[in-house]
Amino acid sequence: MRLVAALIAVAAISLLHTLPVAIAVFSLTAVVAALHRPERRLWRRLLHVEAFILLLFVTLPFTMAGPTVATFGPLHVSSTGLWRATLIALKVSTSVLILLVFLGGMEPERLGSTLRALHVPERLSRLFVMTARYVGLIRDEARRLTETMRARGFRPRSNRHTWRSYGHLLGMILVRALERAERVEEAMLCRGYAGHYPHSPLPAPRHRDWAAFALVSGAAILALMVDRL
Amino acid sequence: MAHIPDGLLSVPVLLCGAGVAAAGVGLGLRRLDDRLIPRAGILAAAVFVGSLVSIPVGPSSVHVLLSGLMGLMLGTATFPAVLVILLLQTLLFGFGGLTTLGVNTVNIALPGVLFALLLGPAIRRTGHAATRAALAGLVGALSVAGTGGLVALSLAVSSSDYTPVAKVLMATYVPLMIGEAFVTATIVTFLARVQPDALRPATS
Amino acid sequence: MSPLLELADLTVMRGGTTVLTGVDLTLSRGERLALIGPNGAGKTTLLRSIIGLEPIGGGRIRLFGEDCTTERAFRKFRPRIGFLFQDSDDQLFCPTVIEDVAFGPLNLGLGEAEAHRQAMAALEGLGIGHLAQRINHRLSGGEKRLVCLAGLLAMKPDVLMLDEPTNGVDAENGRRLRQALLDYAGALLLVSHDSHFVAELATGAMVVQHGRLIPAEIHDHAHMHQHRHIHLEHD
Amino acid sequence: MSPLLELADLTVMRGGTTVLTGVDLTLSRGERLALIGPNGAGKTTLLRSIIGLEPIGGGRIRLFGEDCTTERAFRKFRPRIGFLFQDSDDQLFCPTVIEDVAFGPLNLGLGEAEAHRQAMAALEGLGIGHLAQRINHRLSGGEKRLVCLAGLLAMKPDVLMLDEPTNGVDAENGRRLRQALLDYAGALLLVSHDSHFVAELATGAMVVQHGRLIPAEIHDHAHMHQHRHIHLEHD
Ligand SMILES: Nc1ncnc2c1ncn2[C@@H]1O[C@H](COP(=O)(O)OP(=O)(O)OP(=O)(O)O)[C@@H](O)[C@H]1O
Ligand SMILES: Nc1ncnc2c1ncn2[C@@H]1O[C@H](COP(=O)(O)OP(=O)(O)OP(=O)(O)O)[C@@H](O)[C@H]1O
Ligand SMILES: [Mg+2]
Ligand SMILES: [Mg+2]
Repeated sequence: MRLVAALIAVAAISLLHTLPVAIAVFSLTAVVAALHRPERRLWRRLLHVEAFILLLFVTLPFTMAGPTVATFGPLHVSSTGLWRATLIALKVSTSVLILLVFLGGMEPERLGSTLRALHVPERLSRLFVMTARYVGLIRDEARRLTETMRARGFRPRSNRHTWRSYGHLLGMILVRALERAERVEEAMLCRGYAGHYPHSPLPAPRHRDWAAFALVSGAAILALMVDRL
Repeated sequence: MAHIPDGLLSVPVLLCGAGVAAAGVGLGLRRLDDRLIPRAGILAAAVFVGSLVSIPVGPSSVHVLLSGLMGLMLGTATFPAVLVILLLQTLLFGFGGLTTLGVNTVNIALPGVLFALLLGPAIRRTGHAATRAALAGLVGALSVAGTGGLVALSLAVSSSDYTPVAKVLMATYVPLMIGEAFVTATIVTFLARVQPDALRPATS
Repeated sequence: MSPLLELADLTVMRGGTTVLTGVDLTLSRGERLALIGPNGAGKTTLLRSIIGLEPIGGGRIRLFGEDCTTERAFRKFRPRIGFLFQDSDDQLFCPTVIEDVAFGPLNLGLGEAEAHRQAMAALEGLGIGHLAQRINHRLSGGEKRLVCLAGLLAMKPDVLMLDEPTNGVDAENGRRLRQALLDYAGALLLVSHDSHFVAELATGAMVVQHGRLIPAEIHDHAHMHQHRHIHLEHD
Repeated sequence: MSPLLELADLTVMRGGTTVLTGVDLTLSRGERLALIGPNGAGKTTLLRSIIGLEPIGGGRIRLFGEDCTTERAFRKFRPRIGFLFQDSDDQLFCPTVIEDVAFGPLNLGLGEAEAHRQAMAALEGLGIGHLAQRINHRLSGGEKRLVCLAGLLAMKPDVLMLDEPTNGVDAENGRRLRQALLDYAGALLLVSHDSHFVAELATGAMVVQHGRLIPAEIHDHAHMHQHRHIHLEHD
């Protein structure tokens, strides 16, 4: 449900062409985000994505043809370039915010039935459920492995001992994953698994969810329409 | 920076990416029979975790992509595995995007699958540890280079304005290639010593 | 009534090498047989071979009175044999507790509602109904062990094979586990290094050692014992 | 001489919630202190917080007489504290046993040859020199436990913190483990559900329960005991 709403919103936003609308949408999303989960973590993630945009900002204004607004030596800053870069930055940031607000609080472990409800192919949704189930576990294992390395005096540097140790670490994570895969399959066999996965039903969306869905998709489509006028 | 966020690419590129990704995922799924799903899923989880470890290279640090390694271990099932990994990354961290899911899947999975198909047989056949490591390193480096190329291409095709950005982006892939080559080589060496079966693709 | 489980002159293999030879064993309803022996002796391997998870090197395996030689034959009987793996994390493959426990009943062809009812009953039987909606990998070690067991009991198996069920389990959870096993009416095959647990539960024991399975006896006797006890200071 | 380890009014956190409050504890050379308590009480979390692997919510940690608040401070002392993780597989990440045991000494800045010599000495001290060239993940559970411990001892730590060292370990390996710990001259902090192991080894005990650390006493007393023993039939 939230997944579909987010997809519609994000798709609409990536089609936006005019700066004012983009600014409006970004401000709206930012406010919603701030109200929703004013967490430091969220903003940090946003910063991470901004690295990409920074690259755009550094290059686009100088390379796009258009009226010059400033000159640094041989380089000309074009207003079209600046305009474009700002638009893109806003679009990207808005999308990221939407994703974080909508999906950030979701536990992937509980997402399997959603995918089935969306008619994602059976095998793909099962692959997803399996991966989601074991990501948490393997992450914890990996964290503890790196902690042991630290506890035994390991300090990452740029040398052979470091790289070999990391190679071992990653190799061990994979080997254990493989062994686990084998035993998990056996455990499934032991409990009557015959290649066909039994399902549990999806809890029906509540009225609130429908309302939120309509609101978000409506707003996204409205923004798109205003944009094209 | 292999993950292109939402809002950057043009519609034709997005659709084209989604199309190729769907074909790849379909192919991968067809050859992934029911009994192999746990293996592919748990391996995907392990690769996901592996790509979170940051490894120092010179003054900076890199996160490995492990797409070449996945190609070696999963064959065409790499496509659905990468798709699932990307979806999880989006859900858990907000990396990448939803509309770009298809493009990103192709950018990451395709080079891994191709180079593993090309060099995999030699890697499995050789009894010589140094040769194996060198070939594995090559698969890792080429896969990352391929991904870099595809990312740049997706940007450049979307809009000619992005072409210079794409060029700069290619440059940032050089340390990534070095790190990836070294790590893929050590992991393959490790697997060959400890669990040689692991290097055979899961699709039967 | 024929035994539920019968091994005759079995040769047990692991990773291409022979681990045990000449294994004879029978298990009937109501029996609780313990397999004990040193690390690496082959206890886990033996349990796995009984349900066809390891290739055997010779001899005969009869389950429920039928000779089993093919994967198809084993597959028919596996749902009637509940096997607790040495590592809980290998066994809890569904995201949440209730999904995991309902997995078996669903595979038996029960409807959604009935499977869930049976799963809840199994959880409540072990006193852990409150864990139903929890996410598996955030449980503590002892809780995981009990959830695994609930997943087996929900299938109402005729035989339980448990590989070190008390590992990492505290005294209180251990008591609950023991009680659940004493209440269980089928046949039990138990691997454990916990000699006190074995002594209180088992009706018979076999020792796995030097590639052989040797019958052992359990004796009751009272004797003077120099004992150290731990007391809370504020008790 | 000041204690090797000193906790004062410590608040211990895990995953954002408070697990223990008001923890006071000191440990001096030659002490062997046991931490006992139910599953999920916070024993593992407490050990982890002592070497700075979990953020604390308040209070003081002093290691070797120095207050530790920053990662840098903890990092300085970690090589002097050997920490055995609850799960051996979390601790063994090198392909072979000898590489793993030599990992710590290499980090201490020793050369290849000297590190390997020290690793072999540690393995032989535990009676498992023959495992040196084996591949870690094909060891049996008990062997893994001993290899982990060898990896710690190779660094000659002043303090050992062991989280359930006897899990999955057989009687014979358990005896060897106990002897190695009795021979160890530093200070020992031990978490275990194995009350017999604790009773034989510990010089003192604390109970972790309901978010508190409560001092406990160990008493010796002799009493009549109804006992069941397992005998090999052919003994
Ligand atoms: N994956 C493996 N590949 C090859 N050999 C193995 C593997 N796992 C175990 N072995 C070997 O098989 C033998 C029997 O192991 P098994 O796990 O059955 O012992 P166990 O009696 O269950 O021991 P524990 O009490 O430690 O659980 C051991 O010698 C062991 O080294
Ligand atoms: N990864 C985690 N995230 C959040 N909470 C956790 C996590 N792991 C454990 N906990 C919680 O922290 C508390 C203390 O756990 P801890 O592992 O310290 O218990 P313990 O005393 O070592 O138990 P055991 O005897 O089972 O090993 C428990 O309530 C547990 O549910
Ligand atoms: Mg075993
Ligand atoms: Mg613990």
